Amino acid sequence: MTVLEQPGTYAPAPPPSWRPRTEAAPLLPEAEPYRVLGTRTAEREGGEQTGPDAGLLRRLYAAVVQGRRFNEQATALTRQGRLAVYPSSRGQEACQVAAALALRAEDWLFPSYRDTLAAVARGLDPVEVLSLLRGDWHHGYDSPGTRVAPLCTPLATQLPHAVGLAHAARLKGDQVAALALVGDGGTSEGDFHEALNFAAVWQAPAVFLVQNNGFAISVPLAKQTAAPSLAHKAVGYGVPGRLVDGNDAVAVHEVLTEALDRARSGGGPTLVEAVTYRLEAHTNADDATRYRADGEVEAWRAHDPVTLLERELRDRGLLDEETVREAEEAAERQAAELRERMHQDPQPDPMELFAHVYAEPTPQLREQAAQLRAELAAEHEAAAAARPAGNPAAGEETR
Amino acid sequence: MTVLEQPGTYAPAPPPSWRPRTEAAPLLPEAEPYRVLGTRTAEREGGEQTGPDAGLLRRLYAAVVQGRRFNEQATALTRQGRLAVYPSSRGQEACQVAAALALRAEDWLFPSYRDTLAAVARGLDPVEVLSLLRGDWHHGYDSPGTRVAPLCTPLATQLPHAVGLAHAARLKGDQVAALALVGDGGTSEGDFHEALNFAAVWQAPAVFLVQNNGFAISVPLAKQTAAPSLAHKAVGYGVPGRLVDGNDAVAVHEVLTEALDRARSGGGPTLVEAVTYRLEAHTNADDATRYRADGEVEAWRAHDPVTLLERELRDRGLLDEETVREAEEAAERQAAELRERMHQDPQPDPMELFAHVYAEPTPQLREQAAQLRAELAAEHEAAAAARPAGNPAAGEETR
Amino acid sequence: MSTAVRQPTAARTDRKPATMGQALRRALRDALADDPAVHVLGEDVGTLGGVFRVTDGLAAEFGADRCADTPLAEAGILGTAVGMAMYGLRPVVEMQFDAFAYPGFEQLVSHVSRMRNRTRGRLPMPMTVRIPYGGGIGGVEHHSDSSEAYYLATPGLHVVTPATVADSYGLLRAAIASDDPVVFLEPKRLYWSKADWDPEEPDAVPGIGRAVVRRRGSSATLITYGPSVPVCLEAAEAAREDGAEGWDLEVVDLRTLSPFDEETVAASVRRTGRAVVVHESPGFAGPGGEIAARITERCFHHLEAPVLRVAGFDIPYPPPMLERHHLPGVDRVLDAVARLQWESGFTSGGRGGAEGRGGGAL
Amino acid sequence: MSTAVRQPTAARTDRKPATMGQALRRALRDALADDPAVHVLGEDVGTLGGVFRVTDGLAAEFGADRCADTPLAEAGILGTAVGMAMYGLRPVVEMQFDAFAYPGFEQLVSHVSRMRNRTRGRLPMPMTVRIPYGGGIGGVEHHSDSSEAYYLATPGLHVVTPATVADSYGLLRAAIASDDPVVFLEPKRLYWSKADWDPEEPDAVPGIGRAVVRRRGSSATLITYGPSVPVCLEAAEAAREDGAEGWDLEVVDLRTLSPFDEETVAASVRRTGRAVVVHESPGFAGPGGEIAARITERCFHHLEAPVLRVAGFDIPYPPPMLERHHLPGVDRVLDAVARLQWESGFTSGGRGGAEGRGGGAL
Ligand SMILES: Cc1ncc(C[n+]2csc(CCOP(=O)(O)OP(=O)(O)O)c2C)c(N)n1
Ligand SMILES: Cc1ncc(C[n+]2csc(CCOP(=O)(O)OP(=O)(O)O)c2C)c(N)n1
Ligand SMILES: [Mg+2]
Ligand SMILES: [Mg+2]
Repeated sequence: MTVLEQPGTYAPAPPPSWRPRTEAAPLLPEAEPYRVLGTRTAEREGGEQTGPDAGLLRRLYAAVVQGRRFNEQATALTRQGRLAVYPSSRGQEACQVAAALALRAEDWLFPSYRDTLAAVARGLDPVEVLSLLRGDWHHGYDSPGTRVAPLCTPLATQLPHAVGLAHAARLKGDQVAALALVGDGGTSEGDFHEALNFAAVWQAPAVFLVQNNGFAISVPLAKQTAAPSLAHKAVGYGVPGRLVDGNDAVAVHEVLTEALDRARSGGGPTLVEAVTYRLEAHTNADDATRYRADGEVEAWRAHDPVTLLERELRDRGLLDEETVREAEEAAERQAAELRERMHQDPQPDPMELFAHVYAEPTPQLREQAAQLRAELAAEHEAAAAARPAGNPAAGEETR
Repeated sequence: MTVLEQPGTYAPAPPPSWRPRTEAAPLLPEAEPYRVLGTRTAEREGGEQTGPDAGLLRRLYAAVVQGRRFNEQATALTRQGRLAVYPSSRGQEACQVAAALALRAEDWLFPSYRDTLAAVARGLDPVEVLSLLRGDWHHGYDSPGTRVAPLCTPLATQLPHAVGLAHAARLKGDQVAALALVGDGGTSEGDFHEALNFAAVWQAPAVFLVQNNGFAISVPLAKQTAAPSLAHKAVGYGVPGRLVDGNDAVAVHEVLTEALDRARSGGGPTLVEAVTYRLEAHTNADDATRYRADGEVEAWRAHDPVTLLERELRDRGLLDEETVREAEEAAERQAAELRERMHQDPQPDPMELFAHVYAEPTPQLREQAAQLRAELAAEHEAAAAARPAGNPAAGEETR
Repeated sequence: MSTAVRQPTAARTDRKPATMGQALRRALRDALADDPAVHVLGEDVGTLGGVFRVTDGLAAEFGADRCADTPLAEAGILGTAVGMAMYGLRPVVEMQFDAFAYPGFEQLVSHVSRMRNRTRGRLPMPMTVRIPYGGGIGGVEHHSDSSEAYYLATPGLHVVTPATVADSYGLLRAAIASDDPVVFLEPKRLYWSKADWDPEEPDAVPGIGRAVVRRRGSSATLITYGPSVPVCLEAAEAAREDGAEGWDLEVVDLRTLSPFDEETVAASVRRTGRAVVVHESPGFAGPGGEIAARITERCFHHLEAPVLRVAGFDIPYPPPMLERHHLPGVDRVLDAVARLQWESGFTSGGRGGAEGRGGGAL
Repeated sequence: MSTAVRQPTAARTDRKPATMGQALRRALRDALADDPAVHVLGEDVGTLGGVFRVTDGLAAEFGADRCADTPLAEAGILGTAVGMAMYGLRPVVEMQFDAFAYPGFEQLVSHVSRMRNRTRGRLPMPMTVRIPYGGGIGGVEHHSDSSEAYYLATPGLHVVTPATVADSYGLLRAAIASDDPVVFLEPKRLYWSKADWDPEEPDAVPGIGRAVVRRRGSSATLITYGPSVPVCLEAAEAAREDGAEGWDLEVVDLRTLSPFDEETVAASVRRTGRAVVVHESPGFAGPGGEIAARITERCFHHLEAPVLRVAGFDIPYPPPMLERHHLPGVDRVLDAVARLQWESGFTSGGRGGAEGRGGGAL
């Protein structure tokens, strides 16, 4: 049989089976970041009050002022040797606070190492949140209790966790959404891709917030991606993409609230890119002058998330000196309490190193624990022996 | 200082630094797969001959007929125990052949395990190409000599290789493009994402051809992605996406040629999705009836890549019985030669196991090689001793 | 080389021949039936029933949500399974082949193995990661890796590998029931090995962390696991039958590589005074190093000879036509046993065993 | 615990104090200058000069193409480096921290390590993968892993780790010059260790695959590498000074973990008759198991006691405030030395050393 004699009718186009696909247009993000603050002022001048809810504005304002102060205090704690390291979110407070406030109690948050503030704004104990960065343990708060996953340092690895949790909640019939935070650099990791794709295929109630702060340590966005925007990555997963001004707390809050609502009601995941800027260095250990010009930083200072909110409140006649003072005092109180508590030396128990590796320590771990216990006892004895100055060779103090 | 007193002017929009970005529109693929065969016939009827070049059509036709025969022969070799396994590309011959023919001599091809035919169509020795699947070694041909990378089994891992090679060629100032092949399933892997992103950021002369054959083993496309098309993934990398009818050899050839030309001339990478169908099971070891209906397969048979080409040639008056016979005879000759050569038992040398692990075997490997050499010598002696029937206990033959 | 494992002989009448694959499938089925928190996920595990058919029929019985085909991405599978476990589910994931678990390595090492520890027990990871492993089935490149060394070197994981039909069921149930993550290594070439077994009343077997003496012997101990268990049993039979020396070899099936059952192994070696560790995985920095070192520490003064190792060569897994030269077989095991310094006093020059270059004796 | 490595004392006048970091940087610089095929790539290696500043100034001197900031994706970095090597370049990639090499594990294991072998030598992989590793610098979670066990268990890779300033330069040059892939492990906490060293005339050092005796001794051998070398040297001094027993300890710096220099190590152990392997990496299935097993095979009849191991505990790396309890320090090393059965005859009950439970003696 030659090919000419092959049976079957001739189909000019591939059979319809190839295309279980959606329309691209509704997935495309806006061309310019979505904004609320500032932009609607003009609108409102001519007519009725259509701006954001005053209560929400006040809540965001108080949280952003506290957040700014928290960042300052935490950075100060690194200088005092009270934190091993601190990656400040100064300049990104609007994203952090809006993320926390957009969540319902039953939702989960999946933060990265830079998102301490989001956890604090959610109401977690700041000292517990700082455990990882203080160095007394890897993680300090009760994750299932607070519905905040551990701060995650391996980039983008928390994203599939959020998807799995959201998927599990959906399977159980719970109305729970998971909000996962990731940086612009993190979007380049394979895990970002796999998480977005799983979420899309499973229609998991997961929302991804990319805080595009312009840099991955020293690497600027232009060396990270050639995409029109990071929100455009959504198209490749069949997921709606949103582009939002990350320094506009109200805009971020609105976009996230909408996405989380859709997620909870079975509408599937959303990818949100918040355009923002890291005003400080990557961490206190980094030297940002090596890779960026002061001018750029100054330009972004003029678009400060705290100022933006404040101005809106002012323009709306919602901000008097009293409100400002209250917000600042609350921030100061939180900072003072943090400072004080962080100046108490934590006493992590070395024996805990063996306690949580498995549900039950293995025989090997029991042996190793016994070894450490004996060493600690010997250390203790040596220190005790040194104290009464009885043994001149044993301790520094008696020399 | 309260936030109200913060210095700096108020900027309603983020500073321009946030946006080193391109337009999305030119990146979007076509809404329907691009087609040449069939569609232009009507056009041509009314006027001048604008269809594809007759010489190209004939070359593609001959190659596709050979390719079909090659697939049949290789599958037959699995039944005869001459191949460990064979993942047939029956139904995808247009993609394979067009990929090979679109390349210039200096370009590189990065095939997956399913792309033996692309390598053969590029002119490589079929027996060498089948080495991996025959099982005599992991890889059988001279990669630098043929500019075809090894057939790759870990999914999508060959894609960053293609990007790195293309990038290196560009750095050296060579006009070389790399064409990487991957399946629909492979697009879900993190390596797909990382490769596309690196290629885009580096503007590497790499072209990615996704052969969307509808399935990753048993998993249909709808469980693999929710994207409008796999070509739409291009948008998230800032890379042009093309959607093409993968059973239309001319269309695939045209799209790839254009993409490779742009790549070589510094225009950066392209992502091409070719919509096609795997007419046989995943491999000879798979049972496709477990996960798909005959009806679907039949529908695709009506859109067979060989038939499509043949019909075009016929319509254009380029196909007579002579041409058909020539193509079929050439295919038959190749198949017969393959059959014959594959029926010779290869004699891989066990000692080669130690030869290529490092440039120089380590002392440990030398020891292990000595051990195997001694064992082989002992085996050989035992066999020799058994042959003269002198030792009834030593060999099967004498029992 | 035989791939059949000696099974305890049948006693009751309702025991019929079953394969390891069938016992594994039954374990998954029973776990899904007994605990609604159990979810199976992986590539092709649903409609197809897995490329080794271990999940065959589960999606049909329990629905696509309980036995789910995922997109093709191993880090995604392990990573989403982490999230599912955080929400209280008990995921059982399948990696399609040994080498195809590597893309998920970061999730396994940086999260699965550490989540309990970093959260002080608040987020345990009751996850089972099933990985078909090892060679001997004619698989092409990347389809026959013995990757256990990677998992052993990762604190926080349990590493379990059955060698018998009864253990396949019992250990997989134990793995799924475990509140800690278990890398469950399934010896590919034993999937079709058979034993009489009653799916309605599966044999009780020792739990995770327990080794078992599969054959009693007095001359030397063969310490092994997974695909090499049948090889060692065969070697022991051969030593008994053919051996001029008439060695009576003890065979210990480790069953769990981590945590390692020192007591059972050390007790055997103290009795026999000689030991050979046998596995397919490359020798260098493979499980045998740990086992030999540990047993030597514990039994030094009982040893008549150094603990020797028979392992895969230190090479990438060979192509199908050459794999038989790589896999530890009966002859290689017996060669090693022969090098266990049976003559009283020390004999120098043995190949690969005790020192062969320079230096004096005792 | 000291982090300074004893260096050969200066002889010429142009030797000035240099850090390990500086020597590594100089090695990269000289390699880039000598061979246009050498390309450095990784996260933050360009403008910033790397988070440990090892690549500082290279982009400025050689251009962004020779020392390139990549997008943030480790599999992408390793995978594109494979392609670059296929085209004849000699990539030197930096993984930012030990645990952040894991996302690239599949590329490393399935391709980098096997490409030469699968192509019968036609596609060698002359690639250097620099990985800062180990703890002791107060790094938070995932920043202090000792991941060498994973690389050792991967045939086709060389694994090299310097402990001195001179070796840092010499071994990194050798790694880059090697036609095989080298995982080059840089002990983080030694980056700032100093020695007199002349960048214009760097000391010649033995090549890859060669261990070196850093301190001669007769009582026992400490076998170690990387960050534990200074610890062992300090322990040896302490044993000499304080030890009632007056142990004179020999210290072997392995320098290369794969391939392992059996000859140097075995020669030392045969001389001393006792040995302790010291490393930070968790003990279970860590490098020490292989080393102890191998040395025991080779030197069994020279050993007065089993080869002991001092290693990190079998736990995920601890948080900064607890890491000192995990890291093998001088006391723990000396404790192990004390357990090397110095009394003639066997003493039972030693902690963690020779058997402590049940069983009789010799
Ligand atoms: C897998 C992985 N690779 C590398 C690192 C080291 N690292 C820590 S933060 C960082 C940059 C992250 O940039 P981005 O995602 O933009 O987040 P940002 O720090 O700006 O918030 C890098 C490379 C890491 N933590 N994890
Ligand atoms: C990393 C990895 N995971 C899993 C597999 C097993 N596997 C081989 S082929 C295949 C399906 C691939 O589907 P697709 O990419 O669509 O290519 P096709 O086989 O259809 O050509 C799978 C899962 C693999 N080879 N590599
Ligand atoms: Mg960033
Ligand atoms: Mg496919």
